[in-house]
Amino acid sequence: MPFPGETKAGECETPVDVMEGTDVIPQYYDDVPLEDDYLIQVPELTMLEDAMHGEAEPEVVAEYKLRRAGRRIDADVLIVGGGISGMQAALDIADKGYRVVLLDKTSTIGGNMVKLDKTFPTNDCSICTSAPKMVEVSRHPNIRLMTYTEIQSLEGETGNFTAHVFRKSKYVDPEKCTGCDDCVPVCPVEVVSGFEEGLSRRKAIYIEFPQAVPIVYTIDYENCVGCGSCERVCEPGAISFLEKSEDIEVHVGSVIVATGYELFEPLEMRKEYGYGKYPNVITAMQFERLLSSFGPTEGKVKRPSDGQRPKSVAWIQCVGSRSKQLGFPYCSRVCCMYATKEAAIAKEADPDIDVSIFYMDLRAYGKDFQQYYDKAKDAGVEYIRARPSSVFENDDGSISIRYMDTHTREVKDRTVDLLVLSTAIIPSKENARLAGVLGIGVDESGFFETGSIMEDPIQSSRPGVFLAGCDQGPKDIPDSVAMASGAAAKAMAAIVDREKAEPAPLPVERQVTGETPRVGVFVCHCGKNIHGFLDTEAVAAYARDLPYVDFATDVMFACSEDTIKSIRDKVREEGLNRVIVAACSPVTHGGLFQDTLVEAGLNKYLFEFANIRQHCSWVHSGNRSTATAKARDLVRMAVHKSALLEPLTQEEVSVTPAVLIVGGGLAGMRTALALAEMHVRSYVVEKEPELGGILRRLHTLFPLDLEADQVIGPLADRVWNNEYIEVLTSSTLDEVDGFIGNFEARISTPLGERTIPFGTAVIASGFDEIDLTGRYGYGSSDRVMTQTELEERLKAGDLPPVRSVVMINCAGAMEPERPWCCRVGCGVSIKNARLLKERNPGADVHILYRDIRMFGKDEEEYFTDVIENKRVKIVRYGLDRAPEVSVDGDGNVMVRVHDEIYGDDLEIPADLVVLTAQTEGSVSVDRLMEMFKIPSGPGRFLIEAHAKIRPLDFATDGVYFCGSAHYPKNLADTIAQAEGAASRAAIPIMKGRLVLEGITASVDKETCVGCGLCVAACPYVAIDLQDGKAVVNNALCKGCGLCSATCRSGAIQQRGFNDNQILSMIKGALHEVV
Amino acid sequence: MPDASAKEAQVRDIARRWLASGEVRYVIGYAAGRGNVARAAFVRRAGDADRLIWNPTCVNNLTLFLREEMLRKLAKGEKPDPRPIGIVVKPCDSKTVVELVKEHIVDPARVRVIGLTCEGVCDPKKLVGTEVGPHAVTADTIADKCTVCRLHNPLMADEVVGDEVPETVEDDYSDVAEIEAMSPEERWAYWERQLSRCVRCYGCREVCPLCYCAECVFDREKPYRWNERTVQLPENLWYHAVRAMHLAGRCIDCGECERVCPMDIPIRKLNRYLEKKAKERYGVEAGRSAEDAPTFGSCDVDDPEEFIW
Amino acid sequence: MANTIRKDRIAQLVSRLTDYDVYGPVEEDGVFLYRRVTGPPPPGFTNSRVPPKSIFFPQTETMMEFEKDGTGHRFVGAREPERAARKILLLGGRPCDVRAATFLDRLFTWDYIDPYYVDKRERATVISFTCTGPMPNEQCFCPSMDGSPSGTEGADMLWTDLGDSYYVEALTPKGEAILSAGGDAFGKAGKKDAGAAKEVKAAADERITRRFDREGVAAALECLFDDPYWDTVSEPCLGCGICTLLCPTCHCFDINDVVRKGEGRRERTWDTCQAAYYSLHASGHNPRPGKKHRQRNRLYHKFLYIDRNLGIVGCVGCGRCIANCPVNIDIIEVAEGTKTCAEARREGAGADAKGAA
Amino acid sequence: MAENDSWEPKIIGFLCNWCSYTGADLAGTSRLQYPHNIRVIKVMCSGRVNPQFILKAFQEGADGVLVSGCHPGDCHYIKGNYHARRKLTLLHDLMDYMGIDPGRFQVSWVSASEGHKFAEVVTRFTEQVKALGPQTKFTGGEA
Ligand SMILES: Cc1cc2nc3c(=O)[nH]c(=O)nc-3n(C[C@H](O)[C@H](O)[C@H](O)COP(=O)(O)OP(=O)(O)OC[C@H]3O[C@@H](n4cnc5c(N)ncnc54)[C@H](O)[C@@H]3O)c2cc1C
Ligand SMILES: Cc1cc2nc3c(=O)[nH]c(=O)nc-3n(C[C@H](O)[C@H](O)[C@H](O)COP(=O)(O)OP(=O)(O)OC[C@H]3O[C@@H](n4cnc5c(N)ncnc54)[C@H](O)[C@@H]3O)c2cc1C
Ligand code: SF4
Ligand code: SF4
Ligand code: SF4
Ligand code: SF4
Ligand code: SF4
Ligand code: SF4
Repeated sequence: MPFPGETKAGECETPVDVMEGTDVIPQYYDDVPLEDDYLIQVPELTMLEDAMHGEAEPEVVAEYKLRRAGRRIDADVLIVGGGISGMQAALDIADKGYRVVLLDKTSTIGGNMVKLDKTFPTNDCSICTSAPKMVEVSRHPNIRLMTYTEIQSLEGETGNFTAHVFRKSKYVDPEKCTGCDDCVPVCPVEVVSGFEEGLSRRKAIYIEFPQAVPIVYTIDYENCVGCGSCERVCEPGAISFLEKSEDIEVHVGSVIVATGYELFEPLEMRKEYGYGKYPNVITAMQFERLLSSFGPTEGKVKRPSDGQRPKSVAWIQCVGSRSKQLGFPYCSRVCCMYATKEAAIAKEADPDIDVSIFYMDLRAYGKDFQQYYDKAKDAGVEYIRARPSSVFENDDGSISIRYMDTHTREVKDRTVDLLVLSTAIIPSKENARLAGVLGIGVDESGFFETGSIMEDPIQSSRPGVFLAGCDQGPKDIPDSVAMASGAAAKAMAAIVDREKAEPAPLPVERQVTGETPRVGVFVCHCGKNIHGFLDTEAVAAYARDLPYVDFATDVMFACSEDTIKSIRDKVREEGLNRVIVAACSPVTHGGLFQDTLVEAGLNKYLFEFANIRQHCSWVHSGNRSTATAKARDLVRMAVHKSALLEPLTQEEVSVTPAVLIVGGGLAGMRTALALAEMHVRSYVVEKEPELGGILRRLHTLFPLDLEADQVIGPLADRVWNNEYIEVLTSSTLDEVDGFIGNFEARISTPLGERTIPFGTAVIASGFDEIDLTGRYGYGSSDRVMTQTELEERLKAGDLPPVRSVVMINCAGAMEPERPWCCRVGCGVSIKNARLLKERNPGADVHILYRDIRMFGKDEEEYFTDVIENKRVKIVRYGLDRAPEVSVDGDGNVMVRVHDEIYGDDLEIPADLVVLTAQTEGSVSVDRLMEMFKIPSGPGRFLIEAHAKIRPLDFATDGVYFCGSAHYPKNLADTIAQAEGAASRAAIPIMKGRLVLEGITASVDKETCVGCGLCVAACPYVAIDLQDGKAVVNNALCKGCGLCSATCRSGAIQQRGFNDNQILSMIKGALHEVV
Repeated sequence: MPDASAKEAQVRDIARRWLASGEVRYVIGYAAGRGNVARAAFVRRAGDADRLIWNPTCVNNLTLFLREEMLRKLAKGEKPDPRPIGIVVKPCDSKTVVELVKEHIVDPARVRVIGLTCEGVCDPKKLVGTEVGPHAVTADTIADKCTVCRLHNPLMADEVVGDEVPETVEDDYSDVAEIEAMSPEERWAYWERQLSRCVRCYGCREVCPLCYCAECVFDREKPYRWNERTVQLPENLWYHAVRAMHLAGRCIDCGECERVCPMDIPIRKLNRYLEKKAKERYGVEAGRSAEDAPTFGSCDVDDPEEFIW
Repeated sequence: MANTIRKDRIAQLVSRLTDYDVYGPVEEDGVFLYRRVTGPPPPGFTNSRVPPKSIFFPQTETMMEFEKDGTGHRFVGAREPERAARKILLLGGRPCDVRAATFLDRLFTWDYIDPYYVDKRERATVISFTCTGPMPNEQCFCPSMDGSPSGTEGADMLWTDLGDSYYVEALTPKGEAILSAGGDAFGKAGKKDAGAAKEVKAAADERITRRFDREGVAAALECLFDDPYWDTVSEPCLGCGICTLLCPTCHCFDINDVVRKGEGRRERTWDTCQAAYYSLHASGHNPRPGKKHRQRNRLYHKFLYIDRNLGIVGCVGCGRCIANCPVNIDIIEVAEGTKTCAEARREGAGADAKGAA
Repeated sequence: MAENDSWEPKIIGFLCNWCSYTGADLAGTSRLQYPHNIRVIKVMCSGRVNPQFILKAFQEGADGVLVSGCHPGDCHYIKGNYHARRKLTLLHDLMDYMGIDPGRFQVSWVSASEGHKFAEVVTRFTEQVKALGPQTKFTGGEA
């Protein structure tokens, strides 16, 4: 029931935009202001009555009323799902200056990625790479984060959608909760933890994991008994049974759906694999939790049955996937690699452990995957090619696996202490409902349907609604992230003409240079969290006597609104020019206090944090006096440093509004078109006379059997005719100068030399087949050709009928010199085998292969179809016995191969041998590397800034890439990447100005001798030698300080962390004031 | 030694030729010194070329003066003179030139190198008390650095003087191994004694061709004094440890620092230890090629890290 | 009425000097240095690398102690460093170094009486040893600087090596005090001993080959201040400061406040005019910016300014700076060179004058 | 030494902002307990740690110095920890060679999720430094 005078959703005449209208500090945006009781549900009412014994009621209610605002939110894009995909899409849009509403149905963002321990193939720590993204999302002024929220309906159309979302109450006031965890021990209710995959239990009040964002505890009302224990111990009074769930109306122009995946519950295969029956059979995700250092076993692998360290572990692959019977005919795409990763990590942690993987085809198709797999084999991971038929439990809890040896055809048993099932990535069970709500389609497996997998992999079946990440099909993290950026680009089309979010105006900064330091110190009690374990008052009193300290006090909660205000006041009243807060941690609260300084008119770099909670009171809670002494030291160190702090300026540079795209293949063209949709101008530089890249040479394309010309022709026309795109064919780049925002290129075109200024660049230089001359009979007979050559012949229609065709896959691949997998070869060979078979029904077609790597959705199905229905013969060969091709004097071609599975030596006379050749990045990459200061790795494939979370960026700012220049790719992945790269490249341009890092390096010209050591050390190529002196480009410097640590004479210093500041902290740490 | 004097004549000829043609501004070479060590000569006129000498007293590394010229600030009103500087180097010294080129201090276009082949020179300290004169290089007189020198033919020379000498010994770092073999207490006792003696004249730094910082950290006053002027063990230890780190992977073992040290401190033993370690661990060698990456400006994914937890 | 002492009795003598801290030369890693000793100097001792001035004027010396916080923000209090009360005995000074001490005596009591130096000097008794064995060597030129290898200036005793024993001459009451403290450690010297000692001294004089005629150097310096001569002279100089730090008469120091572990000391440390920072002003201006200015200063100071101010010459002819200079700069050559150069300039000027006329 | 019983080592810890500092935070959030001796100095990257800082800390009287950064490959700045590893390994070598207790200097890789590892590293390192006793070699004096 609405309060009198209150309007209901939809009736609101003058919508109040809380993002602009209220006094809420942006980083605390998680939950929109509270609403009246019109949606209160019964359990809440009961709890409410229980909890409120009348006393505080009027004030509490009054307080909530004050903070109440409209229940309509106007934004630009709605993103459903806050996994890595949703977060990436949100950041990409928000960074362009548009407003995003991001919702997640759980109480935190992060999705499945945060559950993983490490990530293949770089073994990056998963939480370490996602946590900064999560924080970035929560602090972004243009992102409104709503956790514990689900979408109820979506009406309208592109440019004008209205969504109703339902935000469940957490019963904890996000602005008061300090994340201290005091409530958890007192909660009497324990439930199984979903986050921990059932491996441990949590309380009814909980956070999912320590790094959850927002760090706000949640009462799960289904399990809460309403005892009020937590409320009694919560010092800041954050528990509020009064807080209500609410329905919010969200108005946006586009929608991105990034709801991710679920995992196949192997209960269905209980009979075969014993999951749910035997305690020591677990899923791979459970194994990830066992490996995770913040998991239930703190990273030590233990068997569920008895907590013992397993001495042997086996993985069974494709549990649920590649199975028509279960309804998941596709390949889950990541399982081979995650099993490899899990086994290798287990082996690394305990060299005595036996690890084995039962697999069908090892799909190491991605960049560095094959090398990762090779390394795991070297490290002692055993790969057994077999599909186990059943498993059973022994008395000691160990598990025996029964399987047929593919070579000997014998039935064997292997007994292991722990069995891990690599379960399929499956669509969420609620996808059907969700699809209904969103008005989009699902495919036969239950994933969301795309416009066209080969032409528009990001578009859902409803205009204006786009897909990102695993909800469209299984993917690894970088592919999810790339697709998310792509979705961000697509979502821009409908909103690009809207006005951007205006950043709040800031007070004028007070000039403090030259003033004597006047330091203010605020020592936080954090309720009992600090004060309970050390004497905060004594610390504050001590601080008062330290040099340069003009003001010091202890406060109950430093982050509470009243303290923030008092900090602002003190800065003004006392003329403070440095502020120190001694409290929890700069990681969670540093930004808040820096913002406070800015609001008080001080440069944000004049703030210093003394970490006396996470680093002191909590870890020394057993000894009050040492904890107090340490806190004093920490404050003293902070004072020493702060006296030397200097205001830093974050320079701004303007950005030339154009993108240079190198390469006019599929990737380059799709990038240009995606940019054009965002109204961003681009130049496509193509060295060949025509656009289209390798596709121009191809005949048809798997898995949809489209004609390449049908794909590329219309695309090229659209590119040529687009007003935002200028195409320069037969043109080459001669020189590139400048840096992000302000590059300039000299380009030779058929019409003479052109100089083109641009703000960012996308490298889409593609790939080529390697030269196989002299190998596999290539070059010695015109009956031996590569797949591309075959395609050309097919396209030209001049291939004579054939009777026996042999395709040799992995020609030149997976060898020591070129260890990678060419990723598209399997698909190409299967497609062409089928084509030849169709044209020559009587012919024998053999594919000699090493692994069939038809990964992901659609491809596996395509493969099964060809093998089952087209009678193409496949022969598996081993690396040690590569097929041999011989040509006799009469030009007859014979292929000899050892069949690894059946053990036979085959001799196949062939009238056509097709080599699926290894691929390599374009030769032009060598020059591009120099010009753009970008790196490339083995095979001249470009190296991304971060293999997992920055898959389209270079470490060098302002330069991005996509397509097969990075690694061979199929069309869908190329397009997703191209659109993603467009999004990345558009960010600086749509921002218009770049605010540069304040913590950068600076060179003292007098002391620098120009030895160039810093130039060599800088990972961002931010330093140049000019006239024998180092010169730092602030636009490129990221403030890591490597240069400072490397320069012998200290001529180059890292601002904010200069030698003097660090040395004063060293002294401060070691010397008491006497 | 007839060979030496023949080489000496050749050096003079080349210098004379270069000076006469005006292709070099001046030639840095050796001249007879007092006692048993040659002196640096700065020959500006073809007519003075005969001041140059070459004999086993030419132990010093003249590249120091080359980098000094390269880093010299032009005097007020002085016009930059584009002509290169000529310099006489031994093979070991030529490594310095390489290292200085690598470190962008010497522009290869601004130097012309007369490189001598060499099988060793004398250690002046081993000659103290003997008659002054051209000494023979014998097992008793040879400079320590020459006994482990692996380079007998100059790198990067414009003109080579002397016939190619076959490269001999592999350096086994036995001097370093001697110390490594000691117990930690003995090692400390050894270095404590040696470093307590240092008077911090900074001769070792001043003579080092690779200590060319415009302001050395040990002279730094502002905004912070890294090391006190105090000449006592803590400061001396700090000086030597830091300097060793600054030379790590750069020192080309010309031995100048040890030669000039008035307190006979075995500085090479410090530098050579890190040289050995840098080679063992990272495969880096100073002065090998100007194209090599600097030891501390580069890194490798597979660098060893056995002591790290 | 001189005495003798058998070399094997010296340890006994030292043990009897219970209220003295005894310093003498010892060999450490091939270098002679002054350290606390209990016995006679080792055979074959040459000039120490660091002169014994370090006993009265240590390289680093605490002048005052104070309490401050770690960054020096707050001054809490100061106190005098504890001073030793014990007597000092220098057992084995070289005549040149000991003579140099008289130079420092003048210097440290000239316009201001330096309490740190004077205190130690007053507590000290100095025994000089006539140069024998490897000394004098090819670097020595003390006679040219008015000294002698058996010189007694500044010494309280002079001992001359006679093989198994020393010929002992007490020169001052302080020296006498040693004699009486030593008691029967000393023996009476006979005529033969006196004769032998005389021979040893004469032989030492003989061995000095290096000669330096400093006549005219001061005058030459007077007219060479801005001469390009200094460019040539200093061209190879490194500015390391070995020459000055090791010189027995050099006496410049630098005062610094050093705070470590919360305890502060005001220290003075030897400085060298050869270092660029020596004359660097806080403003950044350096009146002696180049090597040539600094080399020039060394010569002017030793042969002109000190002479002008105190009537003494700043060199005693120990030869350390010559022996230890890394680049072979030889103070005699440079000083002699000034004369030739001044001569040439005068002639040149004469010629010019003639030409003009 | 009787007073050694009450002696507590002073340890300086340089932690990189992105991994180890956050890992130390996690140790706190997880309420793990470790010895109090460490005083943390935050740096943006372990690669910022100049070997001179470590030697200086010893000279100023630290008994132990710990540097901790992201695991190899995880560096926020791509390869800062690789650079750190080179410099600090050679410094560790040098300390060993000079007989100056290399055990007083430790490097570790602690990720943001390794609160436990951080606590373990600090505990182990503190014990190691305690066993070595007060550091006097760099300070030239008594403890
Ligand atoms: C065992 C295992 C190991 C793996 N290891 C690796 C690896 O090493 N390297 C690698 O690259 N990849 C790995 N992966 C794959 C990786 O997990 C995925 O690529 C990645 O997590 C996909 O992210 P996403 O954002 O698309 O989906 P998710 O992570 O599933 O995120 C979806 C988000 O949407 C939210 N959501 C769902 N439904 C709704 C709704 N209706 N309303 C609101 N919010 C909703 C969810 O709560 C969640 O936060 C692994 C996968 C598994 C199963
Ligand atoms: C034989 C074969 C068959 C395939 N079949 C299929 C299939 O059936 N289905 C499927 O999904 N995928 C298939 N693929 C993969 C598909 O071709 C790629 O996904 C796609 O072509 C990649 O496009 P791209 O733009 O990244 O690279 P490219 O097509 O290689 O384009 C790169 C362009 O950049 C230009 N260029 C390079 N350097 C410069 C420079 N310095 N300056 C200017 N221009 C430059 C080149 O000339 C070229 O035009 C196949 C690949 C091969 C090799
Ligand atoms: S490392 Fe130092 S001295 Fe060398 S170029 Fe860089 S800033 Fe200049
Ligand atoms: S701080 Fe880092 S990014 Fe910046 S110039 Fe130095 S090394 Fe490069
Ligand atoms: S040359 Fe010798 S005495 Fe002088 S600073 Fe170097 S090591 Fe010390
Ligand atoms: S450190 Fe010594 S040996 Fe090495 S280059 Fe310098 S002077 Fe030569
Ligand atoms: S010691 Fe180090 S800082 Fe000093 S000059 Fe040598 S390299 Fe430069
Ligand atoms: S100037 Fe040279 S020779 Fe003269 S006293 Fe000093 S060190 Fe000895």
